[in-house]
Amino acid sequence: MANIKLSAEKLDELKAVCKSFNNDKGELINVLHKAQGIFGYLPAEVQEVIAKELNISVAHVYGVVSFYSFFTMLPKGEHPVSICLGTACYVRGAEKVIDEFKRLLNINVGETTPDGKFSLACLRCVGACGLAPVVLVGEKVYGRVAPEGVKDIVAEYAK
Amino acid sequence: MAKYKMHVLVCGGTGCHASESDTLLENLKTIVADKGLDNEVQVIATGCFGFCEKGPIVKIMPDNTFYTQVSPADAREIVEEHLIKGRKVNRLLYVDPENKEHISDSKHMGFYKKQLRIALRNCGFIDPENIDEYISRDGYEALAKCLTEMTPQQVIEEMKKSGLRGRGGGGFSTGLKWEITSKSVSDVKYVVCNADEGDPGAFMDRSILEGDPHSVIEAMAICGYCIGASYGLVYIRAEYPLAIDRLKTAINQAREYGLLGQDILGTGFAFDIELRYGAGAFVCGEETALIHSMEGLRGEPTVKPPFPSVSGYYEKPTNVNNVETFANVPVIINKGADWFAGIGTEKSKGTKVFALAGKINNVGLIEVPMGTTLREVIYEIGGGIKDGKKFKAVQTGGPSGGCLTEKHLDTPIDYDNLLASGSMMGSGGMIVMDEDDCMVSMAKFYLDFTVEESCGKCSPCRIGNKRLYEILDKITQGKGTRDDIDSLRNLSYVIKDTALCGLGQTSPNPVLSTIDNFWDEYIEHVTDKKCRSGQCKALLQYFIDPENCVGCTACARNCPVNAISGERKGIHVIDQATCIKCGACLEKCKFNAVFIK
Amino acid sequence: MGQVKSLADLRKIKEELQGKMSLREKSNNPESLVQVKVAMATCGIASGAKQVMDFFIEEFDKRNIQAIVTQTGCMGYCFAEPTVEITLPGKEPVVFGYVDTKKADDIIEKYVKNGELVEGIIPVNYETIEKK
Amino acid sequence: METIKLTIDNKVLEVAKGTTILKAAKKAGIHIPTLCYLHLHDLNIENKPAGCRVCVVEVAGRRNLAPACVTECTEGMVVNTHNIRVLNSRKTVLELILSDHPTDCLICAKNGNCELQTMAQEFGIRKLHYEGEQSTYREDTSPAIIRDVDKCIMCRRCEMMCNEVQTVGVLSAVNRGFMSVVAPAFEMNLDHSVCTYCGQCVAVCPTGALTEVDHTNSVIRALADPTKTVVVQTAPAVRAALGEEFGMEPGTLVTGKLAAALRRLGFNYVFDTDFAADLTIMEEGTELLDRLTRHLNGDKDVPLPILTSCCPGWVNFFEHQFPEMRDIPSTARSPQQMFGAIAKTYFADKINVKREDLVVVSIMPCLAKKFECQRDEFATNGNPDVDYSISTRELAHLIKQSNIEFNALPDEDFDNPLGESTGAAVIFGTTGGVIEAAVRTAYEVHTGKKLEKVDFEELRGMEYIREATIDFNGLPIRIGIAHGLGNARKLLQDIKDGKSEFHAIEIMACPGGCIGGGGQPLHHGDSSIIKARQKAIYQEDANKTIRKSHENPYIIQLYEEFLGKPLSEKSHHLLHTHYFDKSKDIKVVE
Repeated sequence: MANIKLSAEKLDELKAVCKSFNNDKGELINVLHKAQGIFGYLPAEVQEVIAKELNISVAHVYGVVSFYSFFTMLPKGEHPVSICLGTACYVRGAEKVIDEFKRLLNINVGETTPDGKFSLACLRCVGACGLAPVVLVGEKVYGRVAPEGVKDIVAEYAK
Repeated sequence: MAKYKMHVLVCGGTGCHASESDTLLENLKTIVADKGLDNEVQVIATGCFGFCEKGPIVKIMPDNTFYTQVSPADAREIVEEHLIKGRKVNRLLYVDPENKEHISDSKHMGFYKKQLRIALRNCGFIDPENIDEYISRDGYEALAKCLTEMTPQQVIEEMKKSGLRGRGGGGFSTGLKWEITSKSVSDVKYVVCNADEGDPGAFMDRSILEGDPHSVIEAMAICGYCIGASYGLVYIRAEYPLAIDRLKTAINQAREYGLLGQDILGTGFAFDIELRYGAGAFVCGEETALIHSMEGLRGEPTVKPPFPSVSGYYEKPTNVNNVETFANVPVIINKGADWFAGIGTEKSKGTKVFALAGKINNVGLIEVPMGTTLREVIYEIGGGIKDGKKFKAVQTGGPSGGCLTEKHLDTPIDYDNLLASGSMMGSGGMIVMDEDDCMVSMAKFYLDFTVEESCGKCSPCRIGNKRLYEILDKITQGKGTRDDIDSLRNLSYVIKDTALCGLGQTSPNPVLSTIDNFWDEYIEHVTDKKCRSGQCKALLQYFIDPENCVGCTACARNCPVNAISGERKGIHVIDQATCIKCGACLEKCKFNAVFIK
Repeated sequence: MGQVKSLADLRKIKEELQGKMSLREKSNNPESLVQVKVAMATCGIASGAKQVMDFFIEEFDKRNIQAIVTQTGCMGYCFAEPTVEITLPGKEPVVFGYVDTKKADDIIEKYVKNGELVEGIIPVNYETIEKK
Repeated sequence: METIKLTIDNKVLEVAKGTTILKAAKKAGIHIPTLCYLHLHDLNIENKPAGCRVCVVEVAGRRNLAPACVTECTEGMVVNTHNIRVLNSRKTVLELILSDHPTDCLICAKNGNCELQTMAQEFGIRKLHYEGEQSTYREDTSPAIIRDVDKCIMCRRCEMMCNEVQTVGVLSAVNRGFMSVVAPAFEMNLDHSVCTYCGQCVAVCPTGALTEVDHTNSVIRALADPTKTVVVQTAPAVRAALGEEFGMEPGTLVTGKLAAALRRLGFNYVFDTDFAADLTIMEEGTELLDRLTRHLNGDKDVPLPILTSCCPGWVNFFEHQFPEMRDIPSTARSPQQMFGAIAKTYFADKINVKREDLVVVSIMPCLAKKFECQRDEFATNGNPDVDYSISTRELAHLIKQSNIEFNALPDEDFDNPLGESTGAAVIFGTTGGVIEAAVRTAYEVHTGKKLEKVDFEELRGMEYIREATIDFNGLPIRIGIAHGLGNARKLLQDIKDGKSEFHAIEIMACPGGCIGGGGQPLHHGDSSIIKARQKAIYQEDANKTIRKSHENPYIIQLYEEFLGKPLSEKSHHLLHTHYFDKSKDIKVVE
């Protein structure tokens, strides 16, 4: 028997989430949203549990997780940095902002810094086009970010 | 009940929210209470005003004063000066860019003058979290009218007569769609609202859901009545937390009032709505993919027919309409199909909401009658091109659309004209580009998006779009040939002809449209190895002007690839073959000797 | 609020609510309505402008007159406070001085309803308050 | 029946409503190329994701091209299957697929047997106009199957087989866009998954993305080792299919040529798994009767129905997915393993060869057999009872490499004592065969009467779930049969829910049974081949003089000389096994 490692508390929480959706496999995406809310990401063990609870194959769960860009199997940094790559932001220079973050944090998009402080991701249009280009750090929105402003944003969280 | 003498409306849309409008709202409320005005002044958060460029927006009624770019710190002045002393805070008023005058009534602003707000009628006017405000604006009147005075078929006829077409992009007649679903025989049917707005740079659906969620709920119930469904689902992007919250609140309020649930308005009609979340897949805007996603599957589209109207959610007849389409429905029922059909052009009735963005002065959400010209939208509403640059193109229809250029400026915007011009209506993204934008790069940007968002099911889209992207990339790297342009064309036509779903079939549009409209630019890229906008870095060349070079060696020392040679105090030269165009020399030169050509 | 059980219920609720919203509805198109601006600077408030403003709001409501009552800063006629500027649809604004509730009643009955002039008009040569 | 008139390539034809363009065209003798589409008509399996877009045709009045595989004909439709627009699109789409496919055809396991390669050849592809990055993935080698998904073209056939037909659920499309591919969860290796190694994914893969682990070199090495005595056993379904690899008509029996070929390959003893199949009937049949008698005598703890256990894919399936029911299947080992156990004890002693010096090779229609022979419980001191299991396809390669002209071989017999078999053993190769063989023996043992008629037609056929009642002299025995693991799941669920009324159930993992196994010559979507193999199997049975396992003289001799009687202690030790709980358990870690 292969074991899946999860703490009792988290396991119960996860099972309760599945139950709240009647263990209905049609609710898989809703369940995954909640699970990612609890764990911050969707490690393999979590997907195994969900598969078991909803009575579907793990491959199915992973097929769904790997399809949707909102779901991730990698833990995010303490301060997840997301740069909007909607057209409005692109036209107003978001690419240069990304490059600057990559340079300063020395990581690529989709990666987390070795100290676990920052992770870098791209988003598709957060709808704040009036503020383009837009950067999110966690929930906080930074509008009209110029490449020169990037170091200030990083400094704000680097402490 | 307090009888307020003044209403302070604070924009609570995502754009303004991002600029701390929530703190501003709190500040206003606190200060109003401190001053003992809370019985006279009501401070409320509304949906988006549309004028996102100038957010956060605060509107004061009844003075009809429109404040722009208000920061939380401005709250005190607004309360003390305007609310107490009746003096408008001039520095927060909108300044007319032409005559530099302060304008306080939004009606007189260029941005609003040409607009006609039907779908957005309540956005920026009511508190979206208060069903009473919606009801007082004829809310649920249309539902009541349908349930008590009209048969489902009559409502369908009215919808058909109105000429309303799907606002999600396809432009299919809404009434006809309802009719087909109503005629599909099944014990269970579904109404689905497609709120998976994924076009990069489009946010009209989100604004409606945030600003006027009840209009969508009401319309879904009307649709349910017409087609014989008692269950509705809203498929909404998880990236829209605010819209989700507002929608949930609204659904709960409607349930409390008995406007959702069993026996609505005593007519025996039952209808309820649940939410399903998207998870970041553009293709889920395609209705079959959306339905699969709602079933907990990968969002892969399937071949139509069967259409969802016949076999949709769990193989039951399902009517899918998008948010903006639904938002129009209650107004049509209330004011009549004839009124609606009186607006717009021959085949495109009513208005269309656009998200205006890019190199334009007034970024924001606008709603104009069909038939408005691009010139009116860009120059009158949009306030022209940013920084006085030259207009180059406007991209409509997002990654499925194409570019419209100078020659299309006076074309009235409607479904058919846009299609004829090589673009499409799409969901309403409108991105304005100026002379600094490279059209090859623009096409590449959209293909990058499509490659990222392709579901991978069919080979033309999965591999073909990747190849399109690679060829475009090659061209922007200065390695393209004339043959590449032909390849782009052939491949584009094949993908359009063979891809499985709407996403794939339209994905080459940005390529074809830019080739058609900006042929010269493509040729320049491949034959002259030049990018006139300067956006393609690889096509730039850095030079040192011998006139200005003093031989300080700063450039040579900072060049990461040692491409610069020259003696101290002598003139330096850049070896073009070695140069990687990083721009370090330009940055380091204090004597303006480095220039780009 | 309880359940809405019928169309009649819905209409009733709507009517009740409309009073609340009319302030916003009306002010979207002030040109077609009677506009009343009460000067509410320090001098105005000191001489009872607030009571006058409340009076206007309540009476318009009672007498079913579609009007917008707003406050404004000092009009510069401190000698004649409280001052009130009235704009009838399609007409030039008229400023009344020394307005108390009795005078206000007069203004409503005579000027607003019938267009008859009332004593106490301040001859003005300004354009509008806004442009001052 | 409602019909529709349409025109395809200027031919007017009338088809039933609901007919696709592809099927209508086929009827009119027009071949439209397909790649992802798969229709195993006789097994009622259809895969039509409409993903490859190779089958596009032009339909007059339609904006874009229509995929023929899923587009239904409509009244008055005018279809053109090969004008320049269609040909250009089709060719470009194929070029695109090839542009994301390795071009190592010459050293690919599927060389010469690849549907993509065949199509490229038919289309006359000489140049790829659109080259670029290729999607690449980690290669995964399990005990039985190799996944080289760089070669995956996303036809989704394997995914459909694994999920819809077999309900094993190991494979799913994963990722999105250019990187999408079919893989197990977390793109981990198959041996970390609940894969049963049934090989049905391999059986339908049009390219070299899914292939068997090739053990032919190990066999060649063993044959070349002078210190080894190499024994070969060959499963019943092999003789009904091997001929296809040498251009013979499907359904041609090649038993004699097979024995001849094996002898020429250098095997010291050419035996038959059929012998072990007869042995299986002795053990399993006796177990059935034992359980039945105890049950009838009121022992309610005896689990019924008894389930067959000779299919290793099926064993893997219930160990992973229904571990709580692992006391229901018969404990009898599969014929392959019974053969190995007897060969390395009884026979090794007989010829006076040490166990370590005896190599047992099996020729199987199956890929799960590769895994089965590697199970720890089937080895003694690390020496497996069966050393190598190779598939029918691998044997064909082996014969071809060894310069043996198969078609010209004479018919030869198997060697004794482990080469003699009855008709009952032969039918192990098809669905319904094991249970029919068991009934033949159990009936006579139970009733003490001789069977008038050994053909139990009611147990034969291709229907997925079949049931029949056999009269055991007044005692009605309810028999269930399922092939395809999805159907097995249905029966298992019934048992779990207490709804099953069967005394015995035969289960085969592969649709059709072993004749449709994952190691058989590829059918390329033509399911009539599987039917022809079934016919051949029953024909072989009918040709046999002895048709009941308990009448096999060498089996009788084996019991007399070595085992004693069925279910004896020695039998238990050598011929029976136990099952494991391989389900994943959620363990809490503090």
